[in-house]
Amino acid sequence: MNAFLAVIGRDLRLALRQRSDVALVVMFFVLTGAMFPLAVGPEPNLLARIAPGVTAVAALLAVLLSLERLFLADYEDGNLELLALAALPLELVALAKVAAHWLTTGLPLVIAAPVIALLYDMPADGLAVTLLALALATPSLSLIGAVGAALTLGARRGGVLIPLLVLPLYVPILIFAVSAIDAELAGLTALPNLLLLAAILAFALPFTPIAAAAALRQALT
Amino acid sequence: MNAFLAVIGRDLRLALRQRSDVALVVMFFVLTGAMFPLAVGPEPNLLARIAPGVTAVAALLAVLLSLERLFLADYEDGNLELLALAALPLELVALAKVAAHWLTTGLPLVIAAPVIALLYDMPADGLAVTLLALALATPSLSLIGAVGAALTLGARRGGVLIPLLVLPLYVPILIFAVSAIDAELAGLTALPNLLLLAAILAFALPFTPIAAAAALRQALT
Amino acid sequence: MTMHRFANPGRFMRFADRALPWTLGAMVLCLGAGLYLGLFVAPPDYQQGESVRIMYVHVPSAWMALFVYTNIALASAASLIWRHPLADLVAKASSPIGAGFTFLALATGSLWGKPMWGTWWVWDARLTSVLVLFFLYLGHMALMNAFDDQARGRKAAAILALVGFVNVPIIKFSVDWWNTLHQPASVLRLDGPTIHSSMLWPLLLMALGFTFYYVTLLFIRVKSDLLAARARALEVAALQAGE
Amino acid sequence: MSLFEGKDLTCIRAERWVFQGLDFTLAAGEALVVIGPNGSGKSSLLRLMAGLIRPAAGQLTWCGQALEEAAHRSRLHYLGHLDAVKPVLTAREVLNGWASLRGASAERVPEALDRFGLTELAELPCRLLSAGQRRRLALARLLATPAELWLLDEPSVGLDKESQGRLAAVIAQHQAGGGRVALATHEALDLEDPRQLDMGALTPPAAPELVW
Amino acid sequence: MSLFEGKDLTCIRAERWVFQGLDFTLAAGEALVVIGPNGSGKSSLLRLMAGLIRPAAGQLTWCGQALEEAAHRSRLHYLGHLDAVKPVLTAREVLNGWASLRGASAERVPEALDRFGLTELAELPCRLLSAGQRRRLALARLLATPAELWLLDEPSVGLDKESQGRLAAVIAQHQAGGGRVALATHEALDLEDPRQLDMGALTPPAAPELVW
Ligand code: HEM
Ligand SMILES: Nc1ncnc2c1ncn2[C@@H]1O[C@H](COP(=O)(O)OP(=O)(O)OP(=O)(O)O)[C@@H](O)[C@H]1O
Ligand SMILES: Nc1ncnc2c1ncn2[C@@H]1O[C@H](COP(=O)(O)OP(=O)(O)OP(=O)(O)O)[C@@H](O)[C@H]1O
Ligand SMILES: [Mg+2]
Ligand SMILES: [Mg+2]
Repeated sequence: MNAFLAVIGRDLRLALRQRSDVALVVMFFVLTGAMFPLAVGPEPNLLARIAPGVTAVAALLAVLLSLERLFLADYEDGNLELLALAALPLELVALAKVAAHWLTTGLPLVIAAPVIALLYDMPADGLAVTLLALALATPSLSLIGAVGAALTLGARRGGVLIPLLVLPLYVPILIFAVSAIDAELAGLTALPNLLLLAAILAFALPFTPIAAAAALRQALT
Repeated sequence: MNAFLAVIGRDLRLALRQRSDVALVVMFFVLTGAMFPLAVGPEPNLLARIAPGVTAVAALLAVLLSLERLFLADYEDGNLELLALAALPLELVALAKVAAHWLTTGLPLVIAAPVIALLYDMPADGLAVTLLALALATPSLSLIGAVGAALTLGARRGGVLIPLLVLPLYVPILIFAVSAIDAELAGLTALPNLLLLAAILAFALPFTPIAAAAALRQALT
Repeated sequence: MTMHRFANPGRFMRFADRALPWTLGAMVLCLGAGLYLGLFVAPPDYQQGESVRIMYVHVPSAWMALFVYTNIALASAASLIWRHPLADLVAKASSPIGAGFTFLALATGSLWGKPMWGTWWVWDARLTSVLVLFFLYLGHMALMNAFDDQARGRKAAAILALVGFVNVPIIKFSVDWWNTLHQPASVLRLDGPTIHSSMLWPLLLMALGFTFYYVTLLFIRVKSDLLAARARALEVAALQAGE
Repeated sequence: MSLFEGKDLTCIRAERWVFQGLDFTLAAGEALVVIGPNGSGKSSLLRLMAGLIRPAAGQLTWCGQALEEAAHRSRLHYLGHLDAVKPVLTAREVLNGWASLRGASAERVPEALDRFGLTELAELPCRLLSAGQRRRLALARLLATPAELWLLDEPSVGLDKESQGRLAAVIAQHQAGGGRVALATHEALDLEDPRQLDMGALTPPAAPELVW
Repeated sequence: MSLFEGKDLTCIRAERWVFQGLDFTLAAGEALVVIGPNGSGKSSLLRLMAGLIRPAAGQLTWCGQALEEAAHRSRLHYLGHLDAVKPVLTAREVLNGWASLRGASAERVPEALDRFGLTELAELPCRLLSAGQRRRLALARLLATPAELWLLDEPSVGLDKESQGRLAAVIAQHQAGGGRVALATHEALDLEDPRQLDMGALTPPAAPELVW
């Protein structure tokens, strides 16, 4: 436990060493969100239609971008060996790193989501669900992404390989998140979709760290 | 000249050593394109409306993702010093690396674009212009992106910093590319927008390598 | 930062100390007069009504957004060409201020947009390009702090500022090049201003006041940066004495 | 008396035979110096000992029992070719982090820094450290938390004369305390009665290419 | 006779004074061995000589003239702490690539590989090479294309005894051919009448003259 927190603390310190770092993910999120109106044109009603989708996709991509460095840096500078030899099993190390990753990536995105909602002037109730959906979705994104990140260690262009491995697994999350928001905006209940998101999270939480750890061991031999 | 080609050849060999690498960018491009129908729902007319925008954005993001590794690998393993001491000025080295980057990223995207056009069943003439627009836009993306990639060497979280620096500069390219396609689809002429794209390229070609080289020198001190 | 040789910050400090009270006073005067004229003397617009008074904040801040970025670009050029460390500091101190002005232009603009265009935000060329400018500022600030070695961050940011400068003319002339909701320039145009003097005066006074505000803040921030640098130098000296 | 022992070990990396039929024993207080030409398998052997890679054949035992992963992890320090130093953290933070990773407190960190002459540099971000200073920081890890078995891959690389002396002293002290150390090196280090294991003297693997 | 000379050099890295008032001369056929404790500035000096970083004060001259960038680049080989070896390329490809980067043909590559005993490893992807094998490959660069001035940062790190001999021989031959070499090292290398530059003996940089 002690060591578990140590890993989280270590990664948090690394990320927060420059306060700007966290801001960066958020900015990417907002920038991508801001890009679509430029791309699809300014009609407000069209924008309103795609707002939920864009929010989800932008969040998803922001997480994707931040994934590559999740293990790569430690792998390249020899820290991964040390982590593998640390006092706690590699599965927990992986879980701890994912937790830190979410705290520095997923959480800020949830907090920043209102900005995008504003750019597309989304109604307030829709915003509430959006936040809820993101809060449930982003941890799963980090967990699943960690597996991809671990698998691609050693492969060059990991930056592109990870999305390839991970995106298909992200699709259900994406769909449920968007449907939840759409349902709310359409005046229906978002609950079922939110529950599905929760289910995915509950499922990913125990298993992905095991997979990630296995991949990390491979990378070390 | 000889050495210039040598740099290109070197990077091409590195990229093609794992043939998958090029495929990866393309797949990311297609996957992102495929994600939006899932995100915004299946109405054909809506999809038709956003098709050009999505194509452009997907291409832009694919390039963006591949940017980080452009100089980073060489920087971390000590090759950048050797390149800086090569027989040709650093500006040309940068230009050569950009050329290689385009050949392994931009060009494949252009070739793969029809797939997305097909996903959104875009009319043939629209496709022609799409290809033209991408062919003119992607080199500029690589050129401008190179500056961002070089500037962020040694900075942590380069993967997220690069988009923040580069996306704002990408905006005009994005807009002109999309407007070109939209114009064509609306039965108007795409020519003026295509010319604007060409102008941007002509402007970026001489200047961005200089900026990139300056940034690389900074990174080496 | 190799202050030790190339610059004489001492001189700058003395100058800043002497100039500060004046710029401060000028700022208060201009802003006071400008606000008074703008809010109470100047007539309401025959079609926009009272809401036109937003202009007296919106327009100057928009101008400043462009002006400050231009300054940053110039300072960056100076730092890259003549390696003058003060230029670096000016650029570093300017970007947060410029970002502030840009945000003000955006905020007041969209406040104005609600009554005029019926929406907070439209994705037209002028508005978008200003939004881009805002992100350029953010990028500049982020890059500035992205390195452990401050000198490296400064140089990198300088290069970025020069590259990003291409956006400024785009913003300025977006309204002329593309047909947008936003109205074209009526003050800063080659063939002279075309708005009534009762509106022009408060506008110019506000612009002047904003400029003095910028200069004042610039002096203060650069001064504090120099002091920080000095503190760091002392610290390093202590460390190396230990080695 | 407890013995760390390897019997008839075979190592295959990327389908290439590195060595085969290798035996070693390492008793408390002993130092095992692994020498041999480049590519003879010194690093591979140390990674085997650390449990980072598994032997293709043969087995590792700790006082008779086959290695129990968690227990083995917690009793060893491994120092590879890479320094595992984070450029953005200060020397002290690196050591503290490592200590807490091992579930230990940071009380020994100051002494560890001191033993390798890093006290003055403790507050600098590591990217400002020179190659040898980094190496010394990596070595300071050995003292930051206690461990019975040290596995050191060319520990003295990049160290100046003085630091090499410090290293020798530290190792000697470790042995005196009943600790054991296995290290690969090309340079002569003065250790207390080292036993040598010459990888060059092993029967060389069949061929440098693939062997199916 | 042409002289590579540095006068009153000051080096500042990340706001920290590394050394000041350093002079050196390097004539054709000479070897300059830079020694000194970790962090004394050996690598920094070599990077200065290579033109990778600019001196904060003082100047570098080549037979009297201030350095002309392009010319200087083409006349030197720089070998840093990093091996600059691409894991996915084979040893031969790495050298060929480097040769053509220097605008030279690849004719000398086979000999270069041979001189450092890499011939049988030439077709392996470099990720399979051991630390010392990588270092040898980095060294082979020196022979892959001719260059008058060699700047070597701890070239012998990780080399086995035999390879150290090869290195010494290669350097001696280079000097005999009128080439000049400046190298930083902590180990004793047997060179032809080396001149020593002890960074440790320099007057340590005074506390930097403050901002004001
Ligand atoms: C967020 C939305 C807006 C942004 C980003 C924005 C941006 C700008 C910028 C950059 C300028 C400087 C133009 C120049 O120097 O040539 C400007 C000037 C101006 N803006 Fe806006 N604007 C916005 C909304 C509005 C609205 C809603 C109105 C009123 C209908 C308005 C009225 C003006 C006027 C009258 C000027 C002065 C033009 C001149 O005389 O030069 N703006 N704005
Ligand atoms: N990349 C860098 N950026 C800033 N400062 C650095 C950098 N590398 C080293 N330094 C500083 O410069 C000083 C000299 O470093 P340098 O690497 O030249 O020493 P060195 O003599 O090569 O040491 P070693 O024998 O360990 O290689 C060190 O004290 C270090 O603090
Ligand atoms: N990461 C790796 N993957 C696959 N094979 C490897 C790897 N590293 C080394 N090898 C192979 O294993 C053999 C032994 O490598 P090892 O690093 O153990 O040698 P070494 O004795 O440590 O050499 P050095 O003295 O240069 O460090 C080498 O011939 C090399 O081809
Ligand atoms: Mg080894
Ligand atoms: Mg060094």
